[in-house]
Amino acid sequence: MSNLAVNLGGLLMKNPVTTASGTFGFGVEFAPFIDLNRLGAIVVKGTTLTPREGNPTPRMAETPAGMLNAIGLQNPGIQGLLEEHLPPLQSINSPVIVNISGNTVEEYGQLAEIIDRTEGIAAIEVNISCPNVKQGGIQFGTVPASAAAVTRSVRENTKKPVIVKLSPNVTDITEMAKAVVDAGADALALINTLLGMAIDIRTRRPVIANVFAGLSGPAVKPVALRMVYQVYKAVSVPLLGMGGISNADDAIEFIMAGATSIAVGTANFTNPRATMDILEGIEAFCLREGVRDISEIIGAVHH
Amino acid sequence: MSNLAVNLGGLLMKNPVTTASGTFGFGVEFAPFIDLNRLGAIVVKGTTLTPREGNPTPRMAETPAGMLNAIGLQNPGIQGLLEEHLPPLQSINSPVIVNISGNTVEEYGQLAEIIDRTEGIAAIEVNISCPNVKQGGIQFGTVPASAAAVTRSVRENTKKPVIVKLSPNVTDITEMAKAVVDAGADALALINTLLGMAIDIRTRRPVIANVFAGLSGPAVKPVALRMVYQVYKAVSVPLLGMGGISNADDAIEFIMAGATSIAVGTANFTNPRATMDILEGIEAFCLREGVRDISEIIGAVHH
Amino acid sequence: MKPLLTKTVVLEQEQIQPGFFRMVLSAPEVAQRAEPGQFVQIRVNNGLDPLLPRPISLHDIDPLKGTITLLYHSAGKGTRILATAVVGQELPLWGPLGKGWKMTEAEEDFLPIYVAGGIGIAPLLPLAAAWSRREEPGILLYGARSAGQVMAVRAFEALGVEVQVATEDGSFGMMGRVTDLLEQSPWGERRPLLYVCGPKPMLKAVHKMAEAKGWACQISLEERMCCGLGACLSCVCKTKAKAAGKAWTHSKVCTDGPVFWSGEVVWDE
Amino acid sequence: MKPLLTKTVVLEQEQIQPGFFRMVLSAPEVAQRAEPGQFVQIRVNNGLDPLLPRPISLHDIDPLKGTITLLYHSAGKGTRILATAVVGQELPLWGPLGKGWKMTEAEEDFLPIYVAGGIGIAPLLPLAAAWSRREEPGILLYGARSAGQVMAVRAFEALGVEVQVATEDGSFGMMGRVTDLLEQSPWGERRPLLYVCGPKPMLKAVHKMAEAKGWACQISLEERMCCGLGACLSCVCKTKAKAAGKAWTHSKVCTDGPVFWSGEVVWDE
Ligand SMILES: Cc1cc2nc3c(=O)[nH]c(=O)nc-3n(C[C@H](O)[C@H](O)[C@H](O)COP(=O)(O)OP(=O)(O)OC[C@H]3O[C@@H](n4cnc5c(N)ncnc54)[C@H](O)[C@@H]3O)c2cc1C
Ligand SMILES: Cc1cc2nc3c(=O)[nH]c(=O)nc-3n(C[C@H](O)[C@H](O)[C@H](O)COP(=O)(O)OP(=O)(O)OC[C@H]3O[C@@H](n4cnc5c(N)ncnc54)[C@H](O)[C@@H]3O)c2cc1C
Ligand SMILES: Cc1cc2nc3c(=O)[nH]c(=O)nc-3n(C[C@H](O)[C@H](O)[C@H](O)COP(=O)(O)O)c2cc1C
Ligand SMILES: Cc1cc2nc3c(=O)[nH]c(=O)nc-3n(C[C@H](O)[C@H](O)[C@H](O)COP(=O)(O)O)c2cc1C
Ligand code: FES
Ligand code: FES
Repeated sequence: MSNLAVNLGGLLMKNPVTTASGTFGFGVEFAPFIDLNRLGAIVVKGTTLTPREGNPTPRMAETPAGMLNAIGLQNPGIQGLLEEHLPPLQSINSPVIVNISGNTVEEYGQLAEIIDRTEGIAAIEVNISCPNVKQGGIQFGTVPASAAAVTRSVRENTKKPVIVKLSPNVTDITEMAKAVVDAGADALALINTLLGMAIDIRTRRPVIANVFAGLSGPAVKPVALRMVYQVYKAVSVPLLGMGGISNADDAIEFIMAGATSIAVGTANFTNPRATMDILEGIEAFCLREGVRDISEIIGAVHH
Repeated sequence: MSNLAVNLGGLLMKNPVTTASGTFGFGVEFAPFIDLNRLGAIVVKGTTLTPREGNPTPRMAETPAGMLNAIGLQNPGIQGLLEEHLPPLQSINSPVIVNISGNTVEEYGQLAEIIDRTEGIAAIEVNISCPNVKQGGIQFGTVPASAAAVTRSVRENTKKPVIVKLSPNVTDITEMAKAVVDAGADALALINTLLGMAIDIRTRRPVIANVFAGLSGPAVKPVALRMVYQVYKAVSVPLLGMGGISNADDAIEFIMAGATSIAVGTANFTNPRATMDILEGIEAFCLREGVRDISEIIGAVHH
Repeated sequence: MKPLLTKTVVLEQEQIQPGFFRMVLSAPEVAQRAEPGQFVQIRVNNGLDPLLPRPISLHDIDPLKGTITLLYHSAGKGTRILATAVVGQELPLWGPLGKGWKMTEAEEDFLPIYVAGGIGIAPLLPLAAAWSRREEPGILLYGARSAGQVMAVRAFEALGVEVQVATEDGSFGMMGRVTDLLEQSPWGERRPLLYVCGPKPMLKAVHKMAEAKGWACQISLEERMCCGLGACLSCVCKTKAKAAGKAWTHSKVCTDGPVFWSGEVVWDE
Repeated sequence: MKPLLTKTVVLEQEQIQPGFFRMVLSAPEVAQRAEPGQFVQIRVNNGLDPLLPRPISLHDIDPLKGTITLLYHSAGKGTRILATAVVGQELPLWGPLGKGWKMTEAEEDFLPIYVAGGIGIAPLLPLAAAWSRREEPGILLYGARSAGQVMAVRAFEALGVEVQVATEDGSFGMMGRVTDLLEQSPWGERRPLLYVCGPKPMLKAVHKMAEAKGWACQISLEERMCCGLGACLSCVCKTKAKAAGKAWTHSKVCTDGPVFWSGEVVWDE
């Protein structure tokens, strides 16, 4: 058996497979299908300071090999998370990562501070890139100085590993990566969704009530993989790669491009066992190819 | 029969359907399958001042609902185009648009000047966004001032309609659009390909010899459509929309998002009759929905 | 009962009306767990096109035979592919999903009234089967555009259900809509419990009538879905908020529903 | 002859060796236009996954019956789907495409030697058929990994072709490679014209031998393709440049080839 354990910026994971925020609920939704204990980590739905009802429907549209979503960060707020959704996860033997979004730089700091003093949360994923929130969201994710400010605000309020999640909707992803690493990020997650839209030609209206929405799924994989490759070259912190990973081969592509860990998102909707199939596929690949430690293939394409 | 004729920044097209540069060769390749005379215009392969052999192979990889290409602007040079490939098109009753790329701002001007004095070329499409050329290419397409400089250089050398083709690999497509419109573009074409990559996990090498490549096809449609929608709001010149258009419904989505004309690219590879099927589908839609003039639905989603 | 992911096998596939299909699948574990009003997420093929599963209600649940039946309209890309599935073909799905029709509170006094619009008939059959096992088969009020969209009537009749049909063009039953059938309150002195499934405008209209007349009423909703598991939050609908000072909150059609008491549902204008 | 886009119908589909399939399609217009060594671009389904067509050579061309035959390896995603196509299914394709084997220059003196590696046997059968119509059936030298990858031998023999097989494990014919068969120059005093199709390393090795020995030689190349029409420039290979001062130029495998005279081909290191 190969060693699959990885260190994602201070977060120890028994294997590189985790879940993409917003696609895996609070974990328990998938308990009927998989053993949550086998996940390298569990990333829960994006959380804000106060509860949010999110956007009106339709919030989702299928696209060729992809999907658009504009959930708009519906969530019970950080207190709701801690009271309702964190306790059931405490019996699970996989670290929990909370994905946070703020309307202001200060809110990010407040969220970080709350999480810092909460047991049972192993790391923070900072969403600076949610395209579905009018206020703030996209701005933080596309301007290096703003992204750095958010990162610093989180960094100053926690000793837990800080993973900053980057938006792909930028001219130069490496510039964003460098800015947040300089501001104290322990690891980077990428990519969030590409901004897209769809039109209903019968009604002549956008399909999604919010007009714009985030594109995810296999369609975006080539873009995500390119960005992981570029960012791996540009910074030295570990990367959490995601964007269209549907099977073990996809996951291994990301690892070879430079991802230390990978997250499964949209694939959870096409196969609720996707995380397990991918984990088992990575194990099989390592066995077959004589990879004794997963670190041998992280960034292999650069060697 | 509805009126499908459109005016793309001074270029009169009998219908909105044209071809995406690089996917339709020099037109005659598709003559066995379709009547070239029925096209609103024909956009030929990207042309440079001197002949180019392009990149090494593999230059192409299939991706989920999309493809990556890194042809690297293989072309016979402007003289080769004029001598070999333009003459056969002269008997065709559809305007020819030549897509140009330069290594320098001056080269763009020189190409424009040559085309300006060539009969049988109706308009110039300025490719400032080819991601597959090391020199210049990507830079022109992602920095507003450079894009404007290229546009001005072309503008100063021709009275023919100038269509500037934008790269989607930017944070804010409207900023690019405004810069080139201010610099004299008569129309904008969008989108060129998204920068992507793929890895062969067996060899642990990039699939494409050039490492990076341009993503096109249905996978990118939601992103392309969003950009057409945004640019329509931002500028007042007509738009040539493209990116993943595979059928008439897709084309109508682009028109409703704000495209005056649309180009068929990757779909030519999945169906050599795609342009005709799309044209006929647009005609059928207009008939069915009582659209008497295509202009009634251009930008309809904004109304 | 917990849902599960399983590879089913197509046992029967039949076009019962133009564009409407009835498909029997071998899915013993799903059949054992399922309740009326629940649905499954079915993959129409093994590829990436279409990417997402399609939510389809259980039209018949046979735990003894180990089969489930789907009744579906080949409406778009995915269901059109589903309609090409042949006997023996494997189709992955997960389920049973969601909260189905509620029967406990209604047990004693109520007379079940199934109110169906078009393909909305699908999830009502297993409910009628459950009621008929309680020897209270009830009444089906069924509205459709025309005779070509009327389905499963004999299956209801076989359960002892009284069937009344209205079609808009009068080609089957009376000419009119399901609300016209409801106007006649065909349940006499009994207290009706409406179980409603159909297109949104019909749901709204029936809901309005039920409120005005004080009829007990459950409504099965539809929304676009990804996971069907309550994880993605694609499928929300507005429901009355319990917290003070809020008019509504977002519930998940896939796990809080698809069936809601009409009093819970808040319609968008 | 100009290619055309057509909807073909599967008439036969047979697994002839593990992972290798022979498929007969009804495609009268293609059969009438096609020449040995040409190929078609076939769509394996009607959806977006996979997106692109797959280039497959014509293994048999029957203008009288109006059929074409493909011999293919279910190597990856697309060809695996192709292998699930059933009799009666429609498959769109366009063709015939490319420049096939050249026969004119060779007519008089040469003895045709078909040199095949593995699935490279596919486009050589119609060539042998054409030669045998000229009453010069020739010799097939066929290399494969093992007996499980040897195909179509009887079809060649039926044409009167002399068949010599080498397998790497010796499970069929002699143990060795196709180059070992070539070493023995089994054509005696006649001038050989090699027609070569197979994996790249084998093509290179045969090319090298042919050059060293002065044998006339044509090579069929493969490259990843989109259009098959010379429009996209995906499929280029290096060929000797005609212009002075240049070692090579890019030719299109799809329209300048797939068959080239060995003297034209420039290999990458
Ligand atoms: C809980 C539930 C139970 C259902 N039960 C049945 C049933 O028993 N029989 C039946 O015929 N139909 C049923 N439907 C509707 C069915 O899911 C849609 O008709 C189907 O998803 C359409 O897919 P398509 O590929 O044919 O259409 P497309 O137009 O190609 O679908 C595109 C996208 O929109 C979604 N979508 C389109 N229409 C609907 C819709 N009405 N509801 C939800 N999502 C939609 C699809 O899932 C897909 O993601 C049910 C829906 C839900 C939510
Ligand atoms: C002119 C020509 C004639 C051919 N004739 C035959 C034949 O008669 N029988 C046969 O079995 N095979 C033939 N091939 C090879 C066949 O096209 C590939 O095996 C097939 O495309 C692989 O597709 P896939 O979906 O199974 O594999 P995937 O790995 O899923 O393919 C992914 C992509 O790579 C391309 N690709 C992969 N392998 C090759 C290859 N060897 N050549 C070209 N493109 C490739 C595919 O077209 C596709 O775009 C021919 C190829 C060419 C160029
Ligand atoms: C329905 C849905 C909801 C999402 N919600 C969030 C979120 O709350 N926070 C976040 O950072 N990313 C969110 N994302 C983005 C994913 O975490 C992930 O970055 C993206 O989907 C790309 O991965 P994939 O292609 O594997 O899905 C969401 C994605 C989807 C599809
Ligand atoms: C094989 C290939 C070659 C291309 N060559 C060019 C080119 O020479 N110049 C250019 O401006 N765009 C080029 N493009 C981009 C297309 O013109 C188009 O912008 C892009 O493919 C998006 O459209 P589509 O998704 O319909 O293909 C090329 C695209 C492909 C697939
Ligand atoms: S479909 Fe995912 S939450 Fe309901
Ligand atoms: S495959 Fe397009 S040029 Fe050869």
